[in-house]
Amino acid sequence: MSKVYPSVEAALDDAVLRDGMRIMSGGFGLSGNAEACIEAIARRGVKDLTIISNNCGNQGQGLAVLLKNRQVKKVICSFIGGNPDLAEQYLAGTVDVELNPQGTFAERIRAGGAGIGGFFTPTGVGTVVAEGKELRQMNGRTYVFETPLRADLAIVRAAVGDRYGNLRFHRTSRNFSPVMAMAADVTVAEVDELVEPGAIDPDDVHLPGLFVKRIVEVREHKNVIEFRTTRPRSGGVS
Amino acid sequence: MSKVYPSVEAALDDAVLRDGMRIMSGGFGLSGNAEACIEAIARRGVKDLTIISNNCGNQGQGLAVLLKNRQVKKVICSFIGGNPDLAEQYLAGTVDVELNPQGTFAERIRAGGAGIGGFFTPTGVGTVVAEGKELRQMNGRTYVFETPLRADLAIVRAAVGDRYGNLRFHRTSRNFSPVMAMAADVTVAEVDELVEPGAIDPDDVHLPGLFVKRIVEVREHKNVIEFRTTRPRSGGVS
Amino acid sequence: MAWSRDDMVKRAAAEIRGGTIVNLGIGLPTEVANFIPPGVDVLLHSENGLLGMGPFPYDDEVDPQLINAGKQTVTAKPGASTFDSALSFAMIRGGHVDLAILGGLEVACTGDLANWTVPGKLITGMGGAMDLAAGAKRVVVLQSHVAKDGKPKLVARVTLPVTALACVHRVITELGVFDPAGDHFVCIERAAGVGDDEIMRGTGAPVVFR
Amino acid sequence: MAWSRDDMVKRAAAEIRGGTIVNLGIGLPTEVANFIPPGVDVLLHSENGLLGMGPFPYDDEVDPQLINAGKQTVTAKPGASTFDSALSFAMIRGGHVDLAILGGLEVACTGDLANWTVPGKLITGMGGAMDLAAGAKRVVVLQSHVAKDGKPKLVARVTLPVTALACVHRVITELGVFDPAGDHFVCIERAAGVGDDEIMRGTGAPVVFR
Repeated sequence: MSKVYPSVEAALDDAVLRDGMRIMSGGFGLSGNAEACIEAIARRGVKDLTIISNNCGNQGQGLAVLLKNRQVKKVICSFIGGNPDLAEQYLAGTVDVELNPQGTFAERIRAGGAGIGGFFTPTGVGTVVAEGKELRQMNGRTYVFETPLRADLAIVRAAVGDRYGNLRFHRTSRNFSPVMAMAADVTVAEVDELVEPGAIDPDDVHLPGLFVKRIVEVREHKNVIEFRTTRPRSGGVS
Repeated sequence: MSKVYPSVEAALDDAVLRDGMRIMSGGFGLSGNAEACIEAIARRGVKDLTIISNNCGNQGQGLAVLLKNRQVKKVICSFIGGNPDLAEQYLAGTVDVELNPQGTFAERIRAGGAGIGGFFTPTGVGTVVAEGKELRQMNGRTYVFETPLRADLAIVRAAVGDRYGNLRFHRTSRNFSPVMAMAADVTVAEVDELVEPGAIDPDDVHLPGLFVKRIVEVREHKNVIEFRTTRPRSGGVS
Repeated sequence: MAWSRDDMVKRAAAEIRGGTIVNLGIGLPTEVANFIPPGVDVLLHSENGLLGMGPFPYDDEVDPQLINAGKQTVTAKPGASTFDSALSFAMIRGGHVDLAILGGLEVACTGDLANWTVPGKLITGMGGAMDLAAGAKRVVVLQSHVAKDGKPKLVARVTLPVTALACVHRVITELGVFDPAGDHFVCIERAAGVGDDEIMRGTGAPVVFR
Repeated sequence: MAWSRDDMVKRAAAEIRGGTIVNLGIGLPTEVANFIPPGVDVLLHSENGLLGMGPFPYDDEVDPQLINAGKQTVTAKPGASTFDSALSFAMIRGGHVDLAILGGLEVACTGDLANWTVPGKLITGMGGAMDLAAGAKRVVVLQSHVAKDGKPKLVARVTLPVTALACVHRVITELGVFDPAGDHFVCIERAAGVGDDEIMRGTGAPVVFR
């Protein structure tokens, strides 16, 4: 069993990419993005995409490249601040935006991957998010009904992977990637390093390989930092 | 912040144990049981307990000790085969048993820990499990509504832990323990080895410490094997 | 002549495709692992939290905390992963397990399955059976064609408590291979020398032979 | 005299108890981390998947894949853990975060909070604000007492789009500390020299002084 592809172009071929598809993209802001996959989708020029991602790029980078290219018709996300491309196209009415509370967003995706038909959450009750949705009182608390989210394709970045698709993520780059990999028909992972099966101890696997269909080693990443905040090494207070 | 207790007796004190309480216990059969915690509860003799565990012990061991002691009034579980103590008390009507499909059981506990008010699952539709429960058709499939499960106390065993409560489990001993730790008011973990904070890399933590309230190092475990199956090292087919 | 248990298990093993995720139920289905052809690279899923289950351990390899859903000691193959039960059943319910081979008590030609309890007998619980039957992409049942008392186990309508509705894709018995097809079974294969009559006599629903 | 921003942040830091889990919202609340007394052992939760967040890194420690919810580079303290977003929000929604200190636009004496959007202004999205407000065990809001145009931000009823209902336990402004109490606020503390009049003038709901 090998899910290894020689390049992101090979992994994101005609069998996977098409106009009008729904694409989930892991990452929080510009951190932990599947950079090479995003670039490949930009080069291929598939359009009318629905992008499901916490942000849709930022500062003109990441998924914002697909916005610049006019490849996106809808964004399902939780936060669109710091993204002038999205703001412009949203205000112009050319891109539709569906905002979700971030936890509801993550849980809807998990539900999509876990075969759950829907769930009740307290988040969003009494807000615009709950408008038109079913409310239910349980044990003295009000909950709102939320439905699962799925996609045709998920693109995720991981630090280490093997040919079975087992993945490990580095630090806060994990974020939405595991649940997105569960919730898409096809998941393509780009990994900093491809290792032999068994190199990752079974107890150290973050995302079991059955959720990943295609894997590509991509050694170089831009790793854009949105806010580089540091403290002085000496003299100042730590 | 130290959650370390010198013994299971100290961790399972009067503030935690009481008659009539609901206790979740991790483990699959006799594997991965919080053996020392179970023994401490047996010695303390609290009674009218509701035990929430995939099995309630087996072969007279593990949680079955609490059954022998007549400390249990109800068991919420998925499988009771191989447990003569439970079979006997269930048939005699002295212990109530609520059976759940194993996946529904795990998901109900996760919901309890994750603040989810309830969820729809396809498992159990058309079966005795769905009797009296709400059914809903969504996208051409029928789902049944299931509610969250919570407990007053969870007892889990892990391989490694630190004083913040961060845990790592060994192999298939993980099973229900992480979700149970999330779903109980107080979680007590017994760990084979207590290490300094930082000894477990942040990316290697299986269960973040905020889900664990008390932790005890317990170096000795019986590690009962229910079915010791092996293959011959040489001569025979592998 | 009807198939032996080994023949049945071998035939079930032939259902397994390379590159897939397979869950083998407790009992006879567990033995299917011994007959997977060496070239077929499959990852076995054990619902207690293991993907990439290997064979039984050597005597000095036994790990009490590495077991399968039947509570037998097993091993983990290179490429294996361990996880909690919520994720394990997310895999099953979410359709990420390609094939489940399960034992059966009754299968209806509608695909309904009963395999978890018999009224009047000591109850054991459904364990993961309902999740596997309802969630696996494909369900193959491995069972005897008739009960010990001669009653058909392939039926028009299940009489025992249901495990899941319309879930079974294929049944393998000692007489042959049968696919539920709504109001009848299709016999797609049979043990050498087994006649139509013998099959029809032992089946509680119409059978179409191919 | 009204409190400075630093005074407000210090006062908010005094809300933090040792041994607890605290989430600091984006903006002013983030700065609370700098004023936690050294002896108070608290684990900071960042909803993008980090518990045990440390201070900003030294220049040569910067890791682009170790950031907080404000997308600033941070560090992980010994005892930290990383996890996915579904688990991170399970922590929040499940009541495992003891305290969230959030920014505010309006807080009603009923505890209702508005802090995620202003109609007519460029929308940014709620991010994790609704989950934190609805899920944290205790919510403290750190905000100016009145808006730039002088309109009260402590009100009888929020006029801006709601973040969560009946969720705020305490509001800290430059004038003092106020607890929502149903049909009024209770002023439990005030900046030195700030009089009842000044507070009442700037508050859009009754205030009871203690």
